Amino acid sequence: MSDKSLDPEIVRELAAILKESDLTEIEVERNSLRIRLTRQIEAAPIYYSQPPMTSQHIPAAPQHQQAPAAAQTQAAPSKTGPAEGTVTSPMVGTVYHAASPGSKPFVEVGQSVKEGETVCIIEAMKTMNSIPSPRSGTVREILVDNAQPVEFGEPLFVID
Amino acid sequence: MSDKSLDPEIVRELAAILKESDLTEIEVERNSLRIRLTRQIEAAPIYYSQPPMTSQHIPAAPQHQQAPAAAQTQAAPSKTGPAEGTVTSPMVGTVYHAASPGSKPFVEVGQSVKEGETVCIIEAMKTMNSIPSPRSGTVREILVDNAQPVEFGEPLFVID
Amino acid sequence: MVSKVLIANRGEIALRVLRACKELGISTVAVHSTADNAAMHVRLADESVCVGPPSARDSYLNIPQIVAACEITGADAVHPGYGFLSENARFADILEAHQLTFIGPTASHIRTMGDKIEAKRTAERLGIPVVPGSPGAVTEDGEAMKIAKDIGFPVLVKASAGGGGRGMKIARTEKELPHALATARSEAGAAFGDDAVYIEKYLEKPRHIEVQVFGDGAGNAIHLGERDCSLQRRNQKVWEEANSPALKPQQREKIGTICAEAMKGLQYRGAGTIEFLYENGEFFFIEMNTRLQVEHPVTEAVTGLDLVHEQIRVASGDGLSLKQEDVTFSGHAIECRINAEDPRTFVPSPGEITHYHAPGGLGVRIDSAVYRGYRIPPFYDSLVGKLIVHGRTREECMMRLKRALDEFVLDGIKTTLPLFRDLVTNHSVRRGEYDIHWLEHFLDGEVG
Amino acid sequence: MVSKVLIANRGEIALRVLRACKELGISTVAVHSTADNAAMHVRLADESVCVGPPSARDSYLNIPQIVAACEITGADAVHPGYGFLSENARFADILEAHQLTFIGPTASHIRTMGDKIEAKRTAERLGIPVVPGSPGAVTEDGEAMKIAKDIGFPVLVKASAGGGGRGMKIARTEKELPHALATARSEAGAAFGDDAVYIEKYLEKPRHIEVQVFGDGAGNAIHLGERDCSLQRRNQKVWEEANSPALKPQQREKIGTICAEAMKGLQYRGAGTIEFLYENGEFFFIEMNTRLQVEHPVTEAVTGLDLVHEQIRVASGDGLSLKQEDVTFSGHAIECRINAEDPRTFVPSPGEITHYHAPGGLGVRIDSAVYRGYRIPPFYDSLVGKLIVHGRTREECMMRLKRALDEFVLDGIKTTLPLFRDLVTNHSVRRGEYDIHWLEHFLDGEVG
Repeated sequence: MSDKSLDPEIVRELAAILKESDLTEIEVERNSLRIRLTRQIEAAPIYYSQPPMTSQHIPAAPQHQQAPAAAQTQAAPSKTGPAEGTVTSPMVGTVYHAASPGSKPFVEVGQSVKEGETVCIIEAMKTMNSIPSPRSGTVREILVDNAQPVEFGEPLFVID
Repeated sequence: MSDKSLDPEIVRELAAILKESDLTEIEVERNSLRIRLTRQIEAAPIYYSQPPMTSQHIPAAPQHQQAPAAAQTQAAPSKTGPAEGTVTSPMVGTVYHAASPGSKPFVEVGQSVKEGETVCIIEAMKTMNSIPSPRSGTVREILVDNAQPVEFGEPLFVID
Repeated sequence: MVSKVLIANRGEIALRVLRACKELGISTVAVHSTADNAAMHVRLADESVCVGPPSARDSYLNIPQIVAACEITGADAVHPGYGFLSENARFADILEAHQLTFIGPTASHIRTMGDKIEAKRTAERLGIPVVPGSPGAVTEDGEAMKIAKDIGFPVLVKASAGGGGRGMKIARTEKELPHALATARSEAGAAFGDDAVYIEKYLEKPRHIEVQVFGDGAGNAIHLGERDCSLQRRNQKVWEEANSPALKPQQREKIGTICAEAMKGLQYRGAGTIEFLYENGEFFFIEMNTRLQVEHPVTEAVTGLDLVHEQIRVASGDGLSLKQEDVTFSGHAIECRINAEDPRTFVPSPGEITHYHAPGGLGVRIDSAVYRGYRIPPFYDSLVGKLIVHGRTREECMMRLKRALDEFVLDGIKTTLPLFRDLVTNHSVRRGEYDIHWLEHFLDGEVG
Repeated sequence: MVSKVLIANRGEIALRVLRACKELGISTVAVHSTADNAAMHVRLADESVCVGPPSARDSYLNIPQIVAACEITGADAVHPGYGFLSENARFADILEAHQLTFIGPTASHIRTMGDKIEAKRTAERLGIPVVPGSPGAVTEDGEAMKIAKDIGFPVLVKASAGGGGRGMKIARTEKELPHALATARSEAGAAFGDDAVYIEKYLEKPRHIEVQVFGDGAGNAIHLGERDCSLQRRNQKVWEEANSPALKPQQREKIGTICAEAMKGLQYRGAGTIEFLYENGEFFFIEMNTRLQVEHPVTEAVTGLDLVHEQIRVASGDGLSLKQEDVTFSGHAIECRINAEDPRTFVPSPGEITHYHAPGGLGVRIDSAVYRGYRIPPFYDSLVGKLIVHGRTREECMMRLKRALDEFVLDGIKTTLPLFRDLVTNHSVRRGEYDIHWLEHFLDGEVG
């Protein structure tokens, strides 16, 4: 910033003030320079046809929305975002935990997996897609049921 | 405040004032420097057909709106509210400072008035209404011109 | 045409009038109390004048202040909206004395229709059907029986001096009449010190149907069809529609023509509404409102007319913009009055609107003066907005209304939106089967 | 009728389609990218499926994901809106292969009209007027002169292989033709390695007028009049109106009938728009859009029809809801496309909407998927909403538009609202006197 000298320290300072003093906005303007800090974004409007819990948290953390596609109005997604090591769905489709009904599941909780090992199958457009583990590790959680529809980005497993 | 060194202490000072005084906004402007702090309550939407300055300040202090009726869009009213000792108009009409054109005004700045003494006339519906001083004191300011239209609650004089 | 209109009202109707003025290129003056400094009509008007403190008596009903506001702004006409000074004949007189145009009927017509007895007499004279009954007090039982048989049972025996339901008895059969007469007389004597009673036809389950009329003040008049306002709570209309689900086109034309002819006879000027109770194919005059109604948008939706434009035209001496044969009715419209009230107890809920998002899209009209951050003052009525929906058929209109209600966001205060969400899916409402008592029964849980 | 529609789009058109579905009692599935989790169409849909990351290629254009979304939700039909996959014949084919209803025309009609040369040939065969010109490349100057005289000067000499204005010369008189031919040939040769040129009628100041058509796919077709979309900037429509200020009713009926007959001949299915340049009373085919247009609401306003309802009817095999003789045109409508752009430089302005309050009242329609607090993502187009205003006359419509624009609050981002506030009071626009070049000249300060 060329306006003589804006010390970034000033912005840091202003941010600290904003935070500690419980303000929502600070704006500083000088010649061609203008600094504006805001804090604590308002929740979005609540729409009647959806439970507020779901829609309210979307704006704050878009990447964390994990409501199952066909059951969006059923349950609120986890509000804290995915845990470390979460494996998300790379596609829309139906998850299968085993190669065929009755056969052994690809993975179970507590099991070790290698990077690239199939952890489940997702069926989309009559095609079975093997989903590989993105890393080697231990399966800590299985977050979807067998035959459950999933959307893009929906958490499937926790593997670390 | 010098241009080069914005002392964060000043902002912190203002923030403290804002908080302890339960205001919603502080704006400081001097030469090319302008500092504005806001807190809590949302500002009302700004309407296109009126200058934001006027309308923004109405919600915060409705009783302080002092824009002349027929010239609401001309100038923003004083933002700080009426001074101590302000005499406001009890009616809508046209203010006259003298009983007839050319005669001596009822009051002039610096003059002493007694409670009940006529300080001006307001014409409404072809009727001349004498406006009495609400208190005894000295006329500090005359806030309206002769023959100026005024609305209800508009400040006319400062008398203390 | 008038050149600067002072709008002597507040809320959505002040905004409604302001919009019409802007569309006609007419300057606007808003008046307001100190409680309404931040109101939408004040923000959007060309000029505004504060006329008094929050109390309506000292501001919106304060005639000298409003006339003075005309003087200082140079307004040459006043639109009174509805309520407040809209049916105040004295106000109309004073404006005339000050060479200001009152956008409404003559003071004399306001007076006539403002007096219940005079209004009914005038309606009858003009050929408008009224509730049949005895011409005056009935003192003799034989005479009473003759009249009752003439008008047909059930009949209502009412204290001439009465009010509030006291001295009021229903006789459903000939047999019940003598007892009803005796009881009503004794109740009337005890309550009012006057035991005179009269007899009127009793309506069991009437609908409220009203006809919109317009006159040019020179003997030309038209009707714009009817509105069905039967969904009421404590005589307050809640939901209005046009056309009425109960009327056939021939009935519309018949009652409409009667009303238009009556207004011609009266040389009525401006907008007016003739209200009826309707039962078994018959109309019975209740009263005439000599002003714009809250529910006028449903008529606008089905006729394509702008009633406020029309009012201003007529007041300016330009006459009506169309003849009866040019009036057509297209589709169906419903208005919901959204109040800042608890949807079950109807306790007012003033306060700040924290979220506001109105529905949009095809066939949806919003008339509201509120916005996000607006604080509804506790001094005035609780109407926060009107949702008006139009569709090609009543079914389409109801479906559109349902989706619009689902989109409506109005948070921070309680509103009657949930009530409308219930009504729009209710079986009786969907079929248009309701009378003026239905909503109260519904709210009491007596009908489903 | 279809029972569950997946809406393969975003923004205002996704909401538009969703509203129509709700009004028909059809369930809705929204698909969206991760950037649109908080979008209005996602919030209001019965179900939603995230189909990919922000990039449109990976989400809204990702056919396998969208088909998979149909599978997991059980949607039986897809509405593509406009843009994205709406004119993708392969998408229509894939849906058909999966027994899913594509709410649009056949893949074959999409293909035909998607190919410029094939489209023009088809239009000509169907009796739609096209720009007169040489049937192919012209090699001989004498032949060129004969053709030019036939079609009338001015003519345009264009490189057959051309594009981007290179190898394009105007000849205003016979005298200028030889030079124009020579120059065009040499430019074409240099630019494209092919000096073949052809001749076409040159239009100086054409208007863009398009005809809305609808077919049932079984040989019945109607037209719904025209829209005038001449106010454009860089071929982007900015302001559209119906009816065109330039057409007389007989012209409307004539070109409309030609288009409807052509669609009957084609056995066209669903909504389509045939775009023309119009000059001196003559129409010249440009292209046909085989989908719903952004500006369809102005047609809805003047015809009273819901075009999306109609699309769904036709796609469900229920045919058109009306015949040509039932179509009537009432009043005038204008649409303003409000973009998140600087009103002068047109630089996109994504960001958070800090205040939003849409205008209301009679004759005003808002189609917008934004709301206060909504953050316009930088990944997609900049349309934030459409303001559609209807009036009984063009003058009334313009006055209403002006007051609606004055009421519109949309803060936090730059929008084109100020441009519309300029246009609505502009003398030329008020008189309807503009061609497709007018707006660019106006923005350059060349016209007032």
